[in-house]
Amino acid sequence: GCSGTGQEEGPDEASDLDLTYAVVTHGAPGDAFWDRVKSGAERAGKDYGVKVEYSSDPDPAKQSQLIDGAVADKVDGVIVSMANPDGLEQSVKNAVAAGVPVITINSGIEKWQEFGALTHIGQSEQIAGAAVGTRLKAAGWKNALCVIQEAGNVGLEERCKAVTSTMGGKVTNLQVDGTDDNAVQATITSKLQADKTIDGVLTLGGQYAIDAVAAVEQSGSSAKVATFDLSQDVITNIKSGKIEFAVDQQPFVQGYAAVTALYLKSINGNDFGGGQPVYSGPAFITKENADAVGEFAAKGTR
Amino acid sequence: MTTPIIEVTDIGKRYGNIIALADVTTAVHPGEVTCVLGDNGAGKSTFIKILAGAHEHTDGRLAVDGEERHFSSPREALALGIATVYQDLAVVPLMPVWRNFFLGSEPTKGRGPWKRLDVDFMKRTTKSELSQMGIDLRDVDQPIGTLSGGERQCVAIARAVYFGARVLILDEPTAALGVKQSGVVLRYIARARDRGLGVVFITHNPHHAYPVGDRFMLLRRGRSMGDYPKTEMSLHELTAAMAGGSELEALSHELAEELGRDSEVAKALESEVKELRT
Amino acid sequence: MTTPIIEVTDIGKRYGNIIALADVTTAVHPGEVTCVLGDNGAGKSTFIKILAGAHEHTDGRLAVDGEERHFSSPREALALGIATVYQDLAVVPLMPVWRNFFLGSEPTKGRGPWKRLDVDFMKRTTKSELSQMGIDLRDVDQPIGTLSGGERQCVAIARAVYFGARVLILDEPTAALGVKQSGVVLRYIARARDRGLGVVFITHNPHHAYPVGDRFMLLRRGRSMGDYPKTEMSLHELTAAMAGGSELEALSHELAEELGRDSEVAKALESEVKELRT
Amino acid sequence: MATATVGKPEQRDERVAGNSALGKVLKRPEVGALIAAVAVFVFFAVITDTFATASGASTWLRSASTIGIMAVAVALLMIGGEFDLSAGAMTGFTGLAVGVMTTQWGLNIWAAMLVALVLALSVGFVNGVLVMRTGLPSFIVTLGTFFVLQGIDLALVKVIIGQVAIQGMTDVPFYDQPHAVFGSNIEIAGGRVYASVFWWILVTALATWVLLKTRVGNWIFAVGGAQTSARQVGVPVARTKVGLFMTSAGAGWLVGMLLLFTTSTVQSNTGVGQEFIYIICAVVGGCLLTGGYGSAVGAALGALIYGMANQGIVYAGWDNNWLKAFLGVMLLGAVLLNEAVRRRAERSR
Amino acid sequence: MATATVGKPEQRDERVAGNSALGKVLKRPEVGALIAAVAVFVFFAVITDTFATASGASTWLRSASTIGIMAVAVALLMIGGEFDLSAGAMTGFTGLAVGVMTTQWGLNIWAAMLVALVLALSVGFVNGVLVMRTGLPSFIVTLGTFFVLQGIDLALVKVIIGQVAIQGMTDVPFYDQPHAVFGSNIEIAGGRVYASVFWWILVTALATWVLLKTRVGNWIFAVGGAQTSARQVGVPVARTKVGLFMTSAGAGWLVGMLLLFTTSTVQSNTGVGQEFIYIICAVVGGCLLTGGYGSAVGAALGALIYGMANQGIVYAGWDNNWLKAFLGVMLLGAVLLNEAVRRRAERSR
Ligand SMILES: Nc1ncnc2c1ncn2[C@@H]1O[C@H](COP(=O)(O)OP(=O)(O)OP(=O)(O)O)[C@@H](O)[C@H]1O
Ligand SMILES: Nc1ncnc2c1ncn2[C@@H]1O[C@H](COP(=O)(O)OP(=O)(O)OP(=O)(O)O)[C@@H](O)[C@H]1O
Ligand SMILES: [Mg+2]
Ligand SMILES: [Mg+2]
Repeated sequence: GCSGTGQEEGPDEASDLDLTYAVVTHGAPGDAFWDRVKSGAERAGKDYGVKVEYSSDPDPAKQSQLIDGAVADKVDGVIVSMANPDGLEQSVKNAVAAGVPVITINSGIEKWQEFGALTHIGQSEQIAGAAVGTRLKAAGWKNALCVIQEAGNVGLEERCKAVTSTMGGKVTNLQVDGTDDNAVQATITSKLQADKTIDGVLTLGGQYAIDAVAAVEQSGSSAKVATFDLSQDVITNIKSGKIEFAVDQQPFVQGYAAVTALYLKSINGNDFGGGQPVYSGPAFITKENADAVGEFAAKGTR
Repeated sequence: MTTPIIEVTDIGKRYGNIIALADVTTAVHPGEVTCVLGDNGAGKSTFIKILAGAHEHTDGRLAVDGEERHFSSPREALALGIATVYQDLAVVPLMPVWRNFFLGSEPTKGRGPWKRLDVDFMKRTTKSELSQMGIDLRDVDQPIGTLSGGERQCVAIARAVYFGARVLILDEPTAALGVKQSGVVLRYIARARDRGLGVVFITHNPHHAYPVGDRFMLLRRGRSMGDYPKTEMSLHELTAAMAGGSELEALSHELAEELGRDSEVAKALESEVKELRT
Repeated sequence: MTTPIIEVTDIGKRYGNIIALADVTTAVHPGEVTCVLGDNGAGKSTFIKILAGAHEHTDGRLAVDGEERHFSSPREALALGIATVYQDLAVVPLMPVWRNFFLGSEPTKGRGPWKRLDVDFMKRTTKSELSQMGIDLRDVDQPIGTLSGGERQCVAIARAVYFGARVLILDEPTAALGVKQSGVVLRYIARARDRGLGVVFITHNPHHAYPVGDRFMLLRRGRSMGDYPKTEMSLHELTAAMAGGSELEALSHELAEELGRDSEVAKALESEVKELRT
Repeated sequence: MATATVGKPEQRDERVAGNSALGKVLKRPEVGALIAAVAVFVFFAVITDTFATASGASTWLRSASTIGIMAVAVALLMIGGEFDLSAGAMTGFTGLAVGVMTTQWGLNIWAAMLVALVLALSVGFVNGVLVMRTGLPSFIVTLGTFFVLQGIDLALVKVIIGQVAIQGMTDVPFYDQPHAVFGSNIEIAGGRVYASVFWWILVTALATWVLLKTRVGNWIFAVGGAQTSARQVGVPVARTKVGLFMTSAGAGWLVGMLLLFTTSTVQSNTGVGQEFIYIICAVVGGCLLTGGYGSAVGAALGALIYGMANQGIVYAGWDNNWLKAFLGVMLLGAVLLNEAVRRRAERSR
Repeated sequence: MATATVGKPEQRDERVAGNSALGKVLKRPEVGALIAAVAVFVFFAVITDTFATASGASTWLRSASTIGIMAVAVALLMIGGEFDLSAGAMTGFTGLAVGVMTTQWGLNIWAAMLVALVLALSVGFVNGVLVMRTGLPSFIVTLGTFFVLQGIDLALVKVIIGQVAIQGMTDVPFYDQPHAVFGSNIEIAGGRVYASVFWWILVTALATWVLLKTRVGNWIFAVGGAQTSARQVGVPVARTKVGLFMTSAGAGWLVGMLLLFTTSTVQSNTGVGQEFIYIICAVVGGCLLTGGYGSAVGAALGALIYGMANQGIVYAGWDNNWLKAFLGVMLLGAVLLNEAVRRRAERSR
């Protein structure tokens, strides 16, 4: 319509639209990675003046219920991570059928199109793992440990599998109890003592990299440490050379960009990505670029 | 004499290294009341628990109708018509009175998938069986744990009498009962005997034991001191045997002084002391 | 007369909508044995649980040494020197006998952080107190749950007698006891009275109640039927009162026929029937 | 005297003050839970828009239903005095078993389900026999089974299918037959009601009937309330308890099928950690942890409260990080209300 | 007759068959656990090279120690007839509290630790008072506390420090003072022994002393074994139980400090899910779930078995996906052995 202020006609102000987006992931509560996705989404919500409701459950049945719930709640868009696409198929399709735009993030790059999502933003476990494997191969790792902090987690299993596929050498999965750092250190130490040929420890969360560094020291092993995800202590350790590198999957981007995509759809009908998936990472943090991201890691957004 | 329903030979029971019962030989005959007498801790309850199938015996043999048995559960004994009132009553405190009454032998009605408890019958029967014993319950739906000690004991007795087909075993059934309720229990015992049941009756009260007992078995420190028919025993001898032991003179004297001569207990002790002197 | 230690006025107890006790007024005097008599379920245990602080009363008032009290736990009553033997004995089955004996009032030795249980003394005392009652335990380290019913009762009694400072409350203490052990308990009661303690004694056995009792309180269906000094009551009247109620003639007759005249129960019932006729 | 009223039962007993029918109803173990459930419902119905709509209800009913079925089975077991920590892993185990047998080995879907049922019942049987034979606490025995099942779910499944989740279930021949029975939904008043909800109601009704109206029910209360006493009066204790373990394993199978055919997938960690939620629901619904007391309806209501609170918090849009804290406060509130109602009932005249 | 032996206690009782001292020792609740622990040790010492070396032992001792401290505290509570499901979350809560107060608010490290202790004890106190006042099962009350603590650990910490784990702890002034007490290690025979191991031994010894040699210990057994009876003979039931809840909260604080100063970090989910491991260790060590029976040494041994099995499986190099299955079989084996020993003891002459 016309406006007396003479401003150009553009997208409606979000506050007039009163938009609400639901983010439903498969992250466990308190998981550092998903915590950053959440931060990204919420930050975008604040920036655009829309409401973002985050919920999560690692169980696909529960996750699909959360999606159904969001659709029942008549939200204006849903962001879903699809670690187990079969489990969410019905719910995602129902949401699309109900006219709710859906964006998939993180995992589910194989199925988003088929289910009718707008786009997929992220970097699947598959891609991230494969990239790390390649890099470890270049670094000369022959016999690595892949430390899984949550038994039976689909995403973590995928990641280790992808690393194995590209690293070439031997990769052994090691289950640890992620809620007890003391036990994590002890278990990694045991493994390093038991198998002296292990030359690298890959952890799947920043927290556990610190444990791995301590374990390497205790066991007297010469194994290297690398990790997924960042934290302030990880940066410190990278700088001091105790950690080779960290893979920043840029989870913040996944959350932020997904909300952005929905926002654009709401206000302007844009199709973010133009029918193609959008990659959010990975970025490798080493001694060289550690300083640049240190500040953000300390804030918990990288 | 009739063939015994239950026969035990050199039976014994150990709990770990504790010998609670050893070398007991006796028999339960139909139409006869066997009283088991003995001091506290003599092994009476242990003995009847073996008969009832609640504990397996560790030594000796047990035969029912001439066939050797090793009861592994009271259910087997019950199936042979042996019903028991345990000293600790064997009730489930949180369950209503009527459910406790029929526990393990619930009457049902309907057939196939509609087979269900005959709740009406159960409640009615419980109420009437108890009021026949002089217990007037407020509500058979009360959890049995909220009944008074005597009321609870009456439920256990009424239940055993109701289900006892061939043998009735009663472990101190009158302990917590009033005078009238005790009378009813004694009458039940006499009636059961007359109907041809074998009865095993444990009590510390010679005035309860003597009138109904046909044979008296004496236990002392886990061993049998013999099996006496009523003809060989007077009430006096019985009382003395129950008080048992030696060194009673002092106690008897003291009691007589402190309580006066009219105390039953003092009298019993006195009579025994006399007997021991002769 | 001496001032009473405990005085209750119109006291009552309800469990939900069940009235277990109502309008009872009486007093416990030092150097006096009050016997509480009544049928099963009359409210005797409820009454003494109020005195012992185990249940709070819902109506009326309770005063100790003239001061009104509302015991919220038995600990308060114990602190005033009121020790109780409960009908269900209040023992912890899994704990050894000696720990049960001293539970709640454990003697210690050493000081400061070295203050510890005087285990030797506890074991010795338990063993000797019990053997004074005629119970010869194999091992005071046995869990009390593995003792026989009478042995367990003796532990509870010995404990109360040991700790009872001013008032001793006994709820059917002789129920599971042998003749000799009963004698010991009666002697304990007489001695406690002579030492100036107030005693409340519940029993269903008139031969136990009459010799030691100074006053008799009768409960019927939760209400007090009055408080009689011994001078106003004969053993016969007492027995009749305990058997209580009406419609007893038939039972008395039956019993006499079935059991013979020598039965104590039959006699008691008979005498009551006679009394009711006159 | 007592005999005075014999033969005149209609006469009013002066030892009873009042005797309102209401008081009697309020004493049932599940009434407190019912009132708590209503309170939770009203709370979320007021503060959110969607909660009380048909589509909102459809969501929380669905999430309550599978938990509810297990809670009822676990409640029976708890009334019988035992625990089953393998109940949660069992739901994943049966689902995975059917998934592996059909997608990998090409077994007929109904046959696969039957095999899975037999497997589940055998595990329940082994649990029960181990508990009764060894005299070990069921907490430990079923913990062992739980760990073993969890290992199988993870390691064996990974060995066979190379990943930790069943995929491609919908392509299995005859998939839609069991799907219709276990996974379909019908529209009622604008909300979808899933098959699992009907199963839940069915299981609850059946369990209530067994508990209150059959001999077995009597035995369950007895073995949980006082095992020695029950044995002494002739209750077949071992058979009752083994049966209960098999019941909870059977319920695990049912829920496994419901999960598999509703979402068309299960994964290795499905159900892990849920075993305590079942116990919690049963306790919220009035079951005693020590056995001998409780009700099936109560457990079902406990699951309803849990499901409503869980989903209601999401509808309310509260910060997800506080989810657990809200849930804790909510559960505590529900149980307190429950308890208050029961106490009031006991004091009522 | 009974009186026959009065005054001659030295005379041999003919009602007792044999009376070996060995039989008496074997009856203690912890002996079975001890034998099971030895069996597990020997098993792994034989099949792996590293397990029985000083450095190997250092590892499993360390992982057993923090679990062991909590298991002992939880065992006391279980003997007293109650559960504390908030015990695990408490370890994270106290660690996070100290971390936040020092790294964010710059509080003196010792002061922060004191504040955290006071907080922990208050939570324990509230747990205890709620349980005693409302008559609710502690399982539910502490579950509520657990959820609330978990929420605080996650949401509040996130709000304050913007992330979910404490960072930069080592830069806090005077860090090395508490680090020396809680986080340091000394080398013994070539293996590092951590401070937590000494704390573990200390706590176990103290708990054993309290249980067996003090009045409070007597009361703990009594309130767990038969609460009504204990009350009737004058045991201060409420005070005893509240004290036990505070003890387990205090132990949570201790373990929180050990974790914080050994690993120099704690995260939001630290300790979540561990509460059941503590209970499991206590039960493996011979505690009854129904209360009234158990020992502190047993619980410590239970933790040792758990720790050894957990690390031993890693040393053995078995497929890690089977970890849980192995653990289950191992635990079951240990408990079965434990039970067999106890039965043998009871039958022994
Ligand atoms: N917790 C309770 N809830 C409901 N009713 C109760 C409770 N405790 C006792 N009663 C009822 O109160 C009445 C009095 O019980 P009490 O134990 O005082 O009787 P008593 O005189 O000691 O009987 P007995 O001689 O059999 O021991 C009984 O009818 C009993 O059913
Ligand atoms: N489970 C058990 N473990 C160890 N000892 C036991 C066990 N059960 C009973 N005893 C012991 O066996 C002996 C006999 O007990 P029993 O109960 O048979 O005695 P009783 O003759 O019935 O005595 P009362 O007249 O007191 O009931 C007692 O000394 C008791 O301590
Ligand atoms: Mg006995
Ligand atoms: Mg009584």
